Amino acid sequence: MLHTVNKSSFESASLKICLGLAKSGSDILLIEDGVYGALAGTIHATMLAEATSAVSVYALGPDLKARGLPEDRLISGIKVVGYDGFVELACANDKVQSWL
Amino acid sequence: MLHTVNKSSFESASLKICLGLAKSGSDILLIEDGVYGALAGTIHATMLAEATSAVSVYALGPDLKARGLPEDRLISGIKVVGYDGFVELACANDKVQSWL
Amino acid sequence: MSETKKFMYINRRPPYGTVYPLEGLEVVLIGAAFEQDVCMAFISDGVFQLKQGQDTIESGMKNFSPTYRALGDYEVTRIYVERESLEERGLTEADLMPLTWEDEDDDWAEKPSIQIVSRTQLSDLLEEQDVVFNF
Amino acid sequence: MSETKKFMYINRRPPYGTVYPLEGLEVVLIGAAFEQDVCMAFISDGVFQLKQGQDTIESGMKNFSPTYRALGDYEVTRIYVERESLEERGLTEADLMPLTWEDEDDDWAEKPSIQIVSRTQLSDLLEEQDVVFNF
Amino acid sequence: MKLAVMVNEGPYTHQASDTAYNFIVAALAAGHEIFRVFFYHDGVNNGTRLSTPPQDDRHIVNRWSELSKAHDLDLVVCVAAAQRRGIVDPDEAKRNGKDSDNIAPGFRISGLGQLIEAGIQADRLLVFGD
Amino acid sequence: MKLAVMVNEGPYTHQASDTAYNFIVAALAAGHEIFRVFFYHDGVNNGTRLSTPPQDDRHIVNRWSELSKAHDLDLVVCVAAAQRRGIVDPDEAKRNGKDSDNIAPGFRISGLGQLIEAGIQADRLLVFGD
Repeated sequence: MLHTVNKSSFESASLKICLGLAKSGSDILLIEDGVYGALAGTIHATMLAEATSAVSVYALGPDLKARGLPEDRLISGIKVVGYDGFVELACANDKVQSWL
Repeated sequence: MLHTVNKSSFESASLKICLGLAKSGSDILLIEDGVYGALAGTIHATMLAEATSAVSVYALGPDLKARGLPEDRLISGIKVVGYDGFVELACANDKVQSWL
Repeated sequence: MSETKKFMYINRRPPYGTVYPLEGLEVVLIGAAFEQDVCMAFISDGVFQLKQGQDTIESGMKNFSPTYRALGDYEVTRIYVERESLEERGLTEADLMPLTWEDEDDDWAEKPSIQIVSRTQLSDLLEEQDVVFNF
Repeated sequence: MSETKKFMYINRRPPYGTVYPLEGLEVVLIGAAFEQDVCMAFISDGVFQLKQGQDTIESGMKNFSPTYRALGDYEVTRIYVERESLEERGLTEADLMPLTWEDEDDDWAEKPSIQIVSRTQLSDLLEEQDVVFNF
Repeated sequence: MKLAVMVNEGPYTHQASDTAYNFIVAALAAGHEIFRVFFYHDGVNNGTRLSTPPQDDRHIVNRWSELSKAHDLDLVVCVAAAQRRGIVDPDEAKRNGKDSDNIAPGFRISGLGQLIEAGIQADRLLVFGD
Repeated sequence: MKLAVMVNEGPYTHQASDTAYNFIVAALAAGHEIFRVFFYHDGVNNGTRLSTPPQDDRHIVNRWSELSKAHDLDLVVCVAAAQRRGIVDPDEAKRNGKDSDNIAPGFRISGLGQLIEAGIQADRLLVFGD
């Protein structure tokens, strides 16, 4: 199952709620303002860093670039994908849940 | 100065940000989904209850009623006002800041 | 359309502040005509949608809470409410509107639709679905 | 309109996810023509609006970040950024676009517009204003 | 007192438009003057006459039009925000080569300067949004 | 694969409409079928032909119309959500006594059943919103 999160973890509970319900083995894709959750060194980074042992976390590259977030600033273990990778993740998983 | 907060404290950082910037003696009015912040016995109730010693906290009655929140469920010290009270608060303070 | 899929409608937002809960409910009611395997989940601030005693007269908005009581007639009989979300908000099941459905296989006995489930149970239920809507 | 009022534009949202930052900036630029006493504050996710290196080509949106560099020409010379908001997000001043203005009273010397202030200082500044906009 | 109001969200989708309306009604009842209501961001969507809400619900657009008529309210829709979102009056339709317009009675389209002016002229500015 | 997409926010105001568009372009490039794009909530505002964004910005409505034409995309605007927000086609205008319509080329107005059907028929449903 693919979960997408499109809100900043600093302003919204979406990422936290997603992590609370995502099962081990799930894929999580951060898009739009959700990509701020991928930043290393923030007060929320531990929450996501700890989750990466149980789930695979991805961040949408075009949204990182729009916001000026280079890959070397991300929590280690987060994979960056493009829209094509987003499509692949949607197809590879049996369903997609958008945490808006 | 009157601060208004219209978001649920469970979903949004608005109330926390407002409390972080509101000076002692300010008025804070909870409106729309912000009125959930007035509920007693929640995981966030302490944050607002502690603030009531420094700031005056109000909640909009029509928004409480719409959401089925009776006054006896609110954090003690929170005053309930109607739209007329909202107007009075706006006029009694030198300016209004909406934390959206 | 002979397939039957498992549909879950997740409700995560409080009522009235936005139109999402009301328009979400409209999807559930229309969807009922398609005879799929349907359930609803109320989590986070979505649990406030089921709060008893909503009265919108003073705010001038439309009180759509009575519509939840009609869900049983639309054969939406499984309504999951996350226990942790209730607790975080200082609510108990007694704060919620009693929602029921009539079981035609049991002499039309009236049965409760709301099931309080843990976050772990809800996570399992979510995994079983084919299609998930989020309002 | 002979009065001069103190206007503060508070920016609390990240760029691109919503149009508020872009449309908020349009208000500031138009407002500059009214010769009021203007400042901007960037708090919470609003600090991300000033992040260096924004590149929207792949996402197809309009990159409006160069507009911040024009603020000095519009005589918006006081841009407050909350230190705590930067720290919570793992950012430092070096992550922000350098914004400057030219001081005509000082032989057009180029001076920095951004001032990093504490939450307490910002709270004091907020209290001094006459009109506060929030985008 | 002289009050100005800014509405930043469309009707129905967010409660902002309802709260602004109820606030203004209460302010008028208390004898205050409403200097202007400025619609920005999605707030411009309050100004379309093509809205037809369900009959058992409030008609937000008509409510604004009627309040404007009853109290001579100045309802200003921001032109830049309106162009993005497709709210046009006959002049704007002509200027942008559109074959129809959709502005509701009582609303007028103007620039952001009207908002700044409201901030300067009014004793208080209240912002309703999301 | 057969994909269905739901768009719940209007153009510009939220990025949802951009992300949905970019996702669909990538899915088509990868050879997938787009069963339907369903516009709900403020998403219905993607379907107004009266939008005129600044010239240096993308034209979101036209982009949808052009993609629909190029790939025979089924762009469905929910009738109930559209009535609340003032998005109408000629039929709806007549039915609701409106003097004009504003639907953009390539979009059609229909009921929520089209969304449920998309959920049933498509292999995946993707929701973009706020």
